[in-house]
Amino acid sequence: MREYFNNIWLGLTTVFIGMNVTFKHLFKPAVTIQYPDVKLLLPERERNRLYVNMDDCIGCDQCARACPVSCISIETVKSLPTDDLGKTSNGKKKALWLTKFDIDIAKCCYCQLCVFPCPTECIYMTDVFEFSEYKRENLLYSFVTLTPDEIAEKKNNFEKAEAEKSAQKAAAAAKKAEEQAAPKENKPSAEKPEDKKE
Amino acid sequence: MIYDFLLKLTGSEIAAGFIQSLLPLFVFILPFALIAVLLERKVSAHMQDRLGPMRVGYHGIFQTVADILKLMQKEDIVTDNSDKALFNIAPVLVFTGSYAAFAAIPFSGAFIGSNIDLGLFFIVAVSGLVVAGILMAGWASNNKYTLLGAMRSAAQVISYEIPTILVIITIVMITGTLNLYTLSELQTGHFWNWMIFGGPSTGLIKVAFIPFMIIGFVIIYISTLAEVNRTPFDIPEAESELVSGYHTEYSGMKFAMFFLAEYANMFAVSAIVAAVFFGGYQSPFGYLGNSLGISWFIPIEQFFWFTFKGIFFVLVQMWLRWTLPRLRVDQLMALCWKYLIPIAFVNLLIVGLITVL
Amino acid sequence: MPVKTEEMILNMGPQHPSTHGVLRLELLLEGEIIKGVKPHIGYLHRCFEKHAEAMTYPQVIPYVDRLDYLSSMYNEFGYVTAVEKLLGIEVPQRVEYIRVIMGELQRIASHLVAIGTYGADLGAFTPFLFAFRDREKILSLFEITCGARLLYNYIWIGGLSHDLHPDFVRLAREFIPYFRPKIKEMNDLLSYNKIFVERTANVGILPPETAINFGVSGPNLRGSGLKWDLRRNDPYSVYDKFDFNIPVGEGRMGTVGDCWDRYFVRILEMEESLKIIEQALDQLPEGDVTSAIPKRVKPPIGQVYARVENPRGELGYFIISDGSVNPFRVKVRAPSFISLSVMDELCRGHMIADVIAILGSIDIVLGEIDR
Amino acid sequence: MKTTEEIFNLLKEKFGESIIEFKTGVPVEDFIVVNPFEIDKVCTFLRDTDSYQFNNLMNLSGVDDANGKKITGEQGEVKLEGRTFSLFYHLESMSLKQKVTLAVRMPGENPEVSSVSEIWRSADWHEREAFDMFGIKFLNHPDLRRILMPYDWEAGYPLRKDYKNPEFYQGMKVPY
Repeated sequence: MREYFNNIWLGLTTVFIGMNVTFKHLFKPAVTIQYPDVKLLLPERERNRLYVNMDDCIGCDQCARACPVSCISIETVKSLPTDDLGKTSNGKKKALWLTKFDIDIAKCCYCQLCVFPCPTECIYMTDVFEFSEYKRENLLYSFVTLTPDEIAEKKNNFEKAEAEKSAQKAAAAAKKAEEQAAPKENKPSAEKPEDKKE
Repeated sequence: MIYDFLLKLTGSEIAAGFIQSLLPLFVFILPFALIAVLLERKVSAHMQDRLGPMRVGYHGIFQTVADILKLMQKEDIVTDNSDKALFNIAPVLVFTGSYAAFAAIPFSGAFIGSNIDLGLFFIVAVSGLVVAGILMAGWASNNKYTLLGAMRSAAQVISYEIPTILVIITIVMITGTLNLYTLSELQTGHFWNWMIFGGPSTGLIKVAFIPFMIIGFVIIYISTLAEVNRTPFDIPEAESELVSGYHTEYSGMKFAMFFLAEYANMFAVSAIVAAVFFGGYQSPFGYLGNSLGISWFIPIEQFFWFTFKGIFFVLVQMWLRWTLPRLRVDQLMALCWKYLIPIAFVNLLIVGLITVL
Repeated sequence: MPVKTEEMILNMGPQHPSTHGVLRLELLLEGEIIKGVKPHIGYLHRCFEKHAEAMTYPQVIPYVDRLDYLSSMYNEFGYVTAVEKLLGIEVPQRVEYIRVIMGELQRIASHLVAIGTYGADLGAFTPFLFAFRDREKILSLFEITCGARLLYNYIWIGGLSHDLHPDFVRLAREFIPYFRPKIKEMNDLLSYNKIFVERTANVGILPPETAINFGVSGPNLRGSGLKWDLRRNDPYSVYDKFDFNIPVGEGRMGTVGDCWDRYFVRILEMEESLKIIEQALDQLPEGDVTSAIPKRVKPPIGQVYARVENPRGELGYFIISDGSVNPFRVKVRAPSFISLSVMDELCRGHMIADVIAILGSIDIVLGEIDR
Repeated sequence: MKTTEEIFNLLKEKFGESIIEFKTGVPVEDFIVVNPFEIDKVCTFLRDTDSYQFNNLMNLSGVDDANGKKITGEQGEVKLEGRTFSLFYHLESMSLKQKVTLAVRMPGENPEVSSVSEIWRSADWHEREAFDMFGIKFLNHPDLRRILMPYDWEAGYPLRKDYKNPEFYQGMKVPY
């Protein structure tokens, strides 16, 4: 019998306690925002769409190798010794023509693993997060600055040079070309300090 | 009064009756449903620290209109193996049940659909149609979830009618009438004449009534809440268990019918509670029309007070819904049979004794 | 004439509002009474273990995030604990402290989801949104630290991807007094509510012996009244430096080991996590968080089983290395996977509505079960 | 607290030939190799004896050892001869706070092992997973079905190192 009345008592009081809580919240300001009109200020480390600054890219392929989902694909063509590709912003000499730098952003998992190994800090994550598309193909971003004609030309040049090289078999020329062409691949990134244990 | 006016206007009893019977639908139920749906969303949103619909119109006031337009455009899906005839009748029946209840509800002294002597009885009885509709919907959809929902609903609505009726009997015992108009007129004057404060009786008896009237009010509020399948008694729909119960397979306008019926029902039961315990359309402080000497203003005031009370109880229903979890089906039955009915019965007995004294 | 009854099979899921993902439960019913439950899983199978064999050790971390997407930080924590054990490297103290802070914040966030969705499962929608409101605060803390809200890739082998944001300590300290009253509010609104208690007390009782035999761990095991917490019983990282209680189920509202106990252990654990965060913020040492990150993760041939106390229980990683840069085998001992296997035992004799209550109380994440 | 070596010696005394080997020196973990058909007896003993009380099976994982010799058959099909599968059992005693790792080795052609799901119910799903992923048959398992893969997956056991994705599954192209 006591339990019976206790049940009624608890049933009523706890309901009223709960109603009190919700009633108080009726007059509290909302915590939500009106999204497309109001936007949150994103923190500086925000990790959203990838962007590649092609002026600085040396085509070292390290980001593509770090990517766990293989969404970056890079193709390069060696430049001729006569070509001048300029320098990156941190003073590295570019030696490769980038004929393909595609990021399939639909595959990207925003893990940021590609950002850290980059020797010139040219690939980074921006705070752009509204880039939905109706077609999946539109999410395949191509960052190459060369036009298709130029790419064909560079490829052609390289093949010609190769052909010349093999024709001449000039050891000295080949050596020189190689020296310039060798990408500075294995240079450790600035972000990742040397491991002391190794 | 409105009927007389319409009769004069049209000169035909049939036309007048027809127009009058449509009045609550167009003047009341549809606008009310529009407002109540929005209100529900807004109330819930603000309770949860959100804003709710904000896009359509100022603070989303036209959201429901947009929703209805959307529902109308929707494809009417009838599943292959359903019982087509029943499937199509069910939403109509459910809506009819809740619409019919409005016939006997006194919106104001001048406007009562049908001033029948068995008003209260009629409302309780005609609500039973809803059960038939729900059972039909659940069966015809040919889906295990809908069937379970329908079975639960039938069991629930039928069980909870008993405490409702017991409380109504308590009131009838004091007032001696089932006519809602007379009942409302009995509670005229100021708010201390309302049934919850002992009604028109006087002296010590009036004081003695008050606690039992409050108990009666709580019981009838809980059981009518259960009758309209609102949280915490929404187990027939039980979104998280039965997907959405008996109307899982409905879409488009048929779904809208169920939805409309739910909101119409919410108001209907709130109206009963208001009429029985809170003076119906009577103002708590007397009428402006009386003091100003404008007699036609009184029915309008009465309409205002009635809607105000009705909507207040609807709001409390919403408030409860967004606060409480849902009961389990056996606990629901236990609450009805072990708590509400015995207490209502004892209440009836005591009130009866007091009346005799 | 005897009434002929038939058993009914009800498919709950894979599309169902409260199966917490794509889980299919095959319920054998007699009326509304459960005669048996057969979980069918695998709808979210993403071949984590096969993928991991093709990845290098650091590349596995983003995949690990996606196992239990509600406690990514802790998944990373467990994985790096295992790999570091295999490599035999020591990480700086600051890294350990930050990992603990992140892990405990993640535990609160994860428990908030568990509690909130549990309320929603039982029909109370408001606590759900309250819980998510507070969880957002924690996710914002993560966001300023590493830029992501859900899948962090923050804890790396030997270190962390970023040091703490300069504002982090201040914001985390502000969060603690903000959050404490919210727990009380949740108790008022949900925990002690009579209807909620009725729905959860004496439902789905899991006796401790059964729990151990089934390998159930974490809050579910503690809900059964067993004081077993890997942070205390098998300490890893710097957990031995903090003072905190291990809440266990006491059967306050019904029997020990019922749904309410499992639920309430989570509420109490949030408070303990706050305590740990407070202490860790006080003791936080200075240092470089990236100094111990190996340039090339190439563990020696060997194997390791390392486990941590995930918000859902014992999260174990069994890693075999064949000496190359790719793991030879990564097996995840997912706590939800084990918890789900108890369903049949817990549900028998209860009603359909109780299946939801029980499923919510064991707090599963399908991403982890199906891997 | 007993070390794995002590447990090995004690088990060796008790079970003799069923306890095959004690592996140590592998970084981090030592383990005991047990005969696959005796594993259930050993486990029952380890669970029920007072001095062990291994009441918790933390983890059970199958491993494809990938150690066979490649032999090209007459029709050009590649067969691995002498390959083995392993199972690792990580046991823990919650009362005595000790751990031990057991392992069994099975031949690649017909990997069979006694089930321990009667001893620890947690092994039930772990074993189903090992069956699903490696095709290891557990004798006396109550309900040995696939668990993560579709029940009608016919392309083999995905975590085997020589697994190849099928072209089609139910008319759907698999490598999308």
